[in-house]
Amino acid sequence: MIQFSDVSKFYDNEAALSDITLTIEKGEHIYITGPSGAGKTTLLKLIYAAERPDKGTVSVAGQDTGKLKQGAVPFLRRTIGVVFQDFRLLPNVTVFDNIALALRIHGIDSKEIKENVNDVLASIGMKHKAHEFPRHLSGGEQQMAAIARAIVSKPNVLLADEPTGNLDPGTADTIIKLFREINLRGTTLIIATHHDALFKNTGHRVIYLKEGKIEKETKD
Amino acid sequence: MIQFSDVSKFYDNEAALSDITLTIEKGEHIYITGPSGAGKTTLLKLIYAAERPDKGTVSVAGQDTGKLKQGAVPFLRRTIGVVFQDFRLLPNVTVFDNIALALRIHGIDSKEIKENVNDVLASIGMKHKAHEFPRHLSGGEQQMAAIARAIVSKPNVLLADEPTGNLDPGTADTIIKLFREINLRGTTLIIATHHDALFKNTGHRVIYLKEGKIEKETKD
Amino acid sequence: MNTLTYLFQTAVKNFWSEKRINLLTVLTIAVGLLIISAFALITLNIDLTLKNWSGGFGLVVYLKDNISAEEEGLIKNHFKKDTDITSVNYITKEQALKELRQTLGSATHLLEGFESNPLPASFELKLKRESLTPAGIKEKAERLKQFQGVEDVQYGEKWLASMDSLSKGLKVLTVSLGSIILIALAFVTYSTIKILFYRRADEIDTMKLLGASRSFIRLPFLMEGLFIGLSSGIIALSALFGIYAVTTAKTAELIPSIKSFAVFFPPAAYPVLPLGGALMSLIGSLFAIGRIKY
Amino acid sequence: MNTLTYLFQTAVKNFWSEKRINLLTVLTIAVGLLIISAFALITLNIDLTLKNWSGGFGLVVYLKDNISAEEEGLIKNHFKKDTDITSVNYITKEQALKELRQTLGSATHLLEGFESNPLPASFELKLKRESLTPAGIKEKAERLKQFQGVEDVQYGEKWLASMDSLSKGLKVLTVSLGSIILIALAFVTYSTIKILFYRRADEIDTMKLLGASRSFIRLPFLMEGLFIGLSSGIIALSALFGIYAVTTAKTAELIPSIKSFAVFFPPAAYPVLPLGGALMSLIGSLFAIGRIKY
Ligand SMILES: Nc1ncnc2c1ncn2[C@@H]1O[C@H](COP(=O)(O)OP(=O)(O)OP(=O)(O)O)[C@@H](O)[C@H]1O
Ligand SMILES: Nc1ncnc2c1ncn2[C@@H]1O[C@H](COP(=O)(O)OP(=O)(O)OP(=O)(O)O)[C@@H](O)[C@H]1O
Ligand SMILES: [Mg+2]
Ligand SMILES: [Mg+2]
Repeated sequence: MIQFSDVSKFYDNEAALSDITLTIEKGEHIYITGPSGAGKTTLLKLIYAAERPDKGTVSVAGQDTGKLKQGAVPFLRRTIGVVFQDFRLLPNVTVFDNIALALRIHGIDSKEIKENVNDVLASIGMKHKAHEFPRHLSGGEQQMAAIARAIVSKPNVLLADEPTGNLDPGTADTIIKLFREINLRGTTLIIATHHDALFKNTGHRVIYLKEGKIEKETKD
Repeated sequence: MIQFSDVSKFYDNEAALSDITLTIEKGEHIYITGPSGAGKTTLLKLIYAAERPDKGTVSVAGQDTGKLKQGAVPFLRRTIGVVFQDFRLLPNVTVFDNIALALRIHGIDSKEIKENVNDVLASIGMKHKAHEFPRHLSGGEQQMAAIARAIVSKPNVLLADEPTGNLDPGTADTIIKLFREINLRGTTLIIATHHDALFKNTGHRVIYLKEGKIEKETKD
Repeated sequence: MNTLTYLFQTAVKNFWSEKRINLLTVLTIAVGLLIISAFALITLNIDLTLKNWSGGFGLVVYLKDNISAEEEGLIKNHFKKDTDITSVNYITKEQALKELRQTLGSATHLLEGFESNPLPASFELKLKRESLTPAGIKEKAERLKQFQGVEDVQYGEKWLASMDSLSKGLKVLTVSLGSIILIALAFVTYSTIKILFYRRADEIDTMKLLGASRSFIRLPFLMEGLFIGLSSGIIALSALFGIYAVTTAKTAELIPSIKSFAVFFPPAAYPVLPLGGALMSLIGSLFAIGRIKY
Repeated sequence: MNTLTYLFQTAVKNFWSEKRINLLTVLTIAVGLLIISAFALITLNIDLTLKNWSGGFGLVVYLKDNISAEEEGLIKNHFKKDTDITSVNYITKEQALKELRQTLGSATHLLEGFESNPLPASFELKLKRESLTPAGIKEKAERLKQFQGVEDVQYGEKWLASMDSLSKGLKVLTVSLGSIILIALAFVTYSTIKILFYRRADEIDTMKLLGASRSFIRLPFLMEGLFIGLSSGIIALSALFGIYAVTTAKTAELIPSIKSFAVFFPPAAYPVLPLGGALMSLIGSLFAIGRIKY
């Protein structure tokens, strides 16, 4: 369970988020949307403790991230998979190794890693690019690799920041279906996106952010 | 006028583009679309001579880019504005200086640069972020800065690679309107995108790429 | 275990994937190590040479012509008890004259005016190097002069003083220059590795965001630093040996005697350079990565 | 002009925006320059000291007691014509005896056996430093021996030989060590700047894609390299002066005479270090940026 209580986050005295109160239940499938600069990425960052709230508290799986000891942060993050808006692939290793990294961090052994990574690559149709370096991939292929890395470790919570911005509608559909499967297996799923086709008429909960505030909340 | 005659481009013996023949007239407004990895970015790279064709010829404004002397390349590129799919903002300078750079390269004087940059920033509603560094911007704001840099020098040809991937529909509309205005002033406009809402029912020419080949061409 | 293997592979991969720039780093550090070890070798050789020279230094105790056997016995006894004295050589009046003739060479006619041998018999003493201080020797000489039957005690006062100050000066120079160079090189190592790792700040950030622990992030970098240092040390050692061999060969053309006293480090000291380089780079890397904050 | 101003500002901005890492680079190069200039300064001082010593060296021409005024005249004339001789000093028999008494010190009783003064009169010659080669001096001595009225010609053969080989050895050492250090430092500079600029490869790519010309891309980097080198040189010069002052002060406690002969570089040479550093970094930057291909 993820809980924001009256959370604000400031950059240079400007609020990127202000007075956000929000509860996301375990196993939920929720969308965050809103215009550019509304604070979507900032909201996600608060969940995986890349930023700490300047006001209020954020609690993730019962832990107050603002009070988390440094040593505890990696353990929190290992339970969360993140598709970063700017991908954040390591440039010096192949797609395979980029994805495997998420498992290495868990100390999983090489054989199991190989199996899992190949499975994930197959499920998103990227097997043929396994041994390419990120700079040799197209924009969409990089995004797919970033998605694969976020889901390979079967995290409790999956955060996806604009995961379809570089994908064609067909591939985007495949990804959303995959996400839904993952969600059905119990993973809490939070997707930040502009792409309203992803949530239109799906019945999922959607949070509309605007200038750092929750403008409205719907179940489309 | 941009002309592809039987052009192929290979990476590691795999064709990213094969046998492309295509003519884009001066002042046209054209879309390139197709799934991830279809070769959209590669096609644009051939126009601004970031890649040279492995087969066939690409000619831009009467120059065969494959035979272009090294010293002539910068001059070609100064007539072309490019919105890169991965933005390519310089990390160490502010948004203002990133945009100004495109004019500096033309040797324009500082006063004029200041005016032009401020005008562009105003037209896309980014004036308040002029003195931020790219890493302090949201994904959409970075994309806007990249767009501003491409259009500020009023190029003859504007290439935009997935320019709305990180923009909300409202902002995307604004950008497309801006592009249209620029096009009406005589700039050739080539947009590579997955985002079919941009060209659906606009009557513009659309090239559909698939696995490096032109699958079809429509006037939607 | 599995993770360690992986981290090791990662280090190798990282090292290899940026081989050009890593090679530059290795060579830079190797050059640094080479300078400092060359400096140490030169110091070692100068020190040994000085030791050789001062090994020839001693006191001369001139005896009265009319000394008694008993007096001579007392003096010899005193020499035995003095542990600073490493050798005693008795020179008869005849030997002394012979030596003087040799020394004078073509000016030997100067001795023609003498009716009898004017030179005294003497003891030549050699002292331990540690005892060759101007003050210590002066005291020894004064004590020996008190003995019955001793005519005079001589020693190269001036020579000893300048030798002593030369040796002291050299030590000051060695220590000060050596520590400057050492600090400089530690700094160059740190700086090179810092600059090298600075590029990876993004990568480190990403790893942190993926939930990697501190040691998971650090270990590959530290190992990479270790490789860099180790390779540097090995290169420096080989280069030093090469330069030593060439230099002594070249210098021998000018000063043939150089071959007899030039020395290289003993084999037991060979690992010092690679291990020292590795340690230095390891510490440099540790500082270069800095504190990892979450 | 406008563009130049901009490029200059860019260089300053770049330098400043990465000030930490640039400072490291500056210090690294400064340390390198410091080592090489310290080395040059030490060499300069050793060379001057050697010159001082050998300035006291000369030939002694002993005259026969029965030499005629005419013969003496011929000899003096010969001295005048020989441009290698810088000074001639005539020592009478009496002066020679006085000097010998002083030299013998407490052993002066050795002279008691003489009835008349056994020492000859002599000319002491000093030679130009350049002429102090063992072979040259030997030849001079042989020629002087041919003169009527010359009893003998002496010179410190052994001392000269060892002095000569010391000086030669020192020169070999200086040149070889110096060039190793110079190459090493040129390399460290290149490497540091290369590593520093390596991070900017992406930036350079972007500039190329935006249509920037080669010089537009290069100039800020070159200027940045220039700043780095210039600052390094200034820091190195200040540090060298500081270390020189402290070292001579410290050494003077041990060897007071050091103050009279230790020298620093002349003010005219001060710009060499900053300008040399700037030039070196400039060239290093040029290589570091490498060929820009479109
Ligand atoms: N530098 C490179 N080295 C190797 N392969 C490359 C390189 N650049 C592109 N490719 C490959 O060429 C194909 C076409 O890439 P391109 O970037 O043109 O696709 P795209 O249509 O722009 O896709 P997207 O919509 O995902 O950006 C892809 O399969 C990609 O992996
Ligand atoms: N590190 C930072 N320093 C300063 N300002 C920041 C920083 N990160 C974000 N901001 C600002 O905070 C606001 C919210 O940013 P955020 O990235 O959360 O937006 P977003 O909703 O993700 O937008 P987008 O859809 O464009 O990605 C923006 O105005 C942005 O410029
Ligand atoms: Mg965002
Ligand atoms: Mg693309």
